[in-house]
Amino acid sequence: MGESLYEIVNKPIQVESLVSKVERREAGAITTFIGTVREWTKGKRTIYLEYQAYVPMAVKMLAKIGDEIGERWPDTKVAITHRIGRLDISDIAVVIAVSSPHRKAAYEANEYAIERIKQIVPIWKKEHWEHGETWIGDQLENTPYPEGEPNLKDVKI
Amino acid sequence: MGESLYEIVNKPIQVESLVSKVERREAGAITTFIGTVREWTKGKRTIYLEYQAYVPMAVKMLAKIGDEIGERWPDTKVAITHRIGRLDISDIAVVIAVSSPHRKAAYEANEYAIERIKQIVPIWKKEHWEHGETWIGDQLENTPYPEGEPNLKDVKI
Amino acid sequence: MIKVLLFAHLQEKIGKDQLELEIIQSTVAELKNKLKNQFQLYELNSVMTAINEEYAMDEDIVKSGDTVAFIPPVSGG
Amino acid sequence: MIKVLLFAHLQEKIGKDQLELEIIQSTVAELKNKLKNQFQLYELNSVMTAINEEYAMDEDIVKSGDTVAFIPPVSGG
Repeated sequence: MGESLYEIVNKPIQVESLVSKVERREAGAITTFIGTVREWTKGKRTIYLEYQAYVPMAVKMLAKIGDEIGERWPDTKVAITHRIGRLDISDIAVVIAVSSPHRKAAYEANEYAIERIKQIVPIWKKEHWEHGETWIGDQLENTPYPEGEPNLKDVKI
Repeated sequence: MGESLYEIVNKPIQVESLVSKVERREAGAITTFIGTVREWTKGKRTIYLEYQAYVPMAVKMLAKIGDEIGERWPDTKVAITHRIGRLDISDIAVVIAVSSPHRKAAYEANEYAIERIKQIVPIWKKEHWEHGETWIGDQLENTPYPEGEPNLKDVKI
Repeated sequence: MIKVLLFAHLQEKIGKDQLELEIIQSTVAELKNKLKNQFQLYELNSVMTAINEEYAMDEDIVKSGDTVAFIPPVSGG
Repeated sequence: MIKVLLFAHLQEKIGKDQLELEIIQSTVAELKNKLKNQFQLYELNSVMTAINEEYAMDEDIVKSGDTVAFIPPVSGG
């Protein structure tokens, strides 16, 4: 009761707490996705990351993703928590948990959630490399907008 | 060190412990599948379940699934624990954790693991319904062998 | 001597989780037939067999000292 | 007055995480142009815009009391 399914936090995320948010007596399958800070990306070494969010809008967009999932996979329940602030190697940045009576929907909805997070949730990652730092998304490190422009069809569903 | 990636246990399974078995500095994605005891199956109510296993062979088959995954998705690491004995509604029966540098493989390998568990790992489930009990697999409750016969091609890869 | 392991409904029907058979050598098929006749265990028609924890075929040979397990359709997960 | 929120490299370039502009009404495009000129903030060509926490288009109208956020390519997850 009262616990929120969609959260932006600045403390470590407990996987079990996300799992318990989606547990239901009618659900036989729960999938989780755990995004962690990777040390090596294409031969470059990360020392630590900083995540920044437009918090109220990010929470709203996470809830929107949950709504989209509810329409596509009606029997699922979703919880998503994203951490912001400084994260070290192997720290958990995001956890997505999906429960469903059957496993296929739990996998599909979970993968859909992470794809959508990378499209519409206003969260930014700053990589602190061995030599220098970069806000990911504005550099060649990443090309979230393949056409070079933000894509309104992704956000206006 | 010394911790086993493939286990059959008769006590509650901790999701976090499976996650920590597969965590690696080069892995940015971890997926878990958590199979829980569902109360309702096609309108019939389950009171509790009993799982039985041919333990040494089940562990061997879990390891075989891990080997198959290592061949198909070379950069992944897998851990699987299945619980046996009496399980109540919402108890966790199985946890599969897969880590990978990239998320696609983590989802695919995880789903592959649960499909293979249902084909080759010698574990049996007895449903205790409101009225009566059944070993699943020998009744119409389930048809694991669609052709009415065990399928040797599934086990002899 | 061959050790035979029984699980799930097979175990309940026989009332034991293992049998010991004084057999020197046999095929899996012959062994199944013997048990089908002895215990009316017709369920053996639709189970797989493992010899020493590896899946085996009806033509495979079981020898004294081996452990044979009959594997009903599995339902883990 | 319109409140403008800045994130990531936009915030670092301007040295502030928000601005307050004495504007009664404007389109998103006009607002972007104004800021591009005032701060040499050419990065605004490749960011999305949100008005009151909802994504908006260049033609959409911003009015006094609204909060506008410029959303650089996101990189969460």
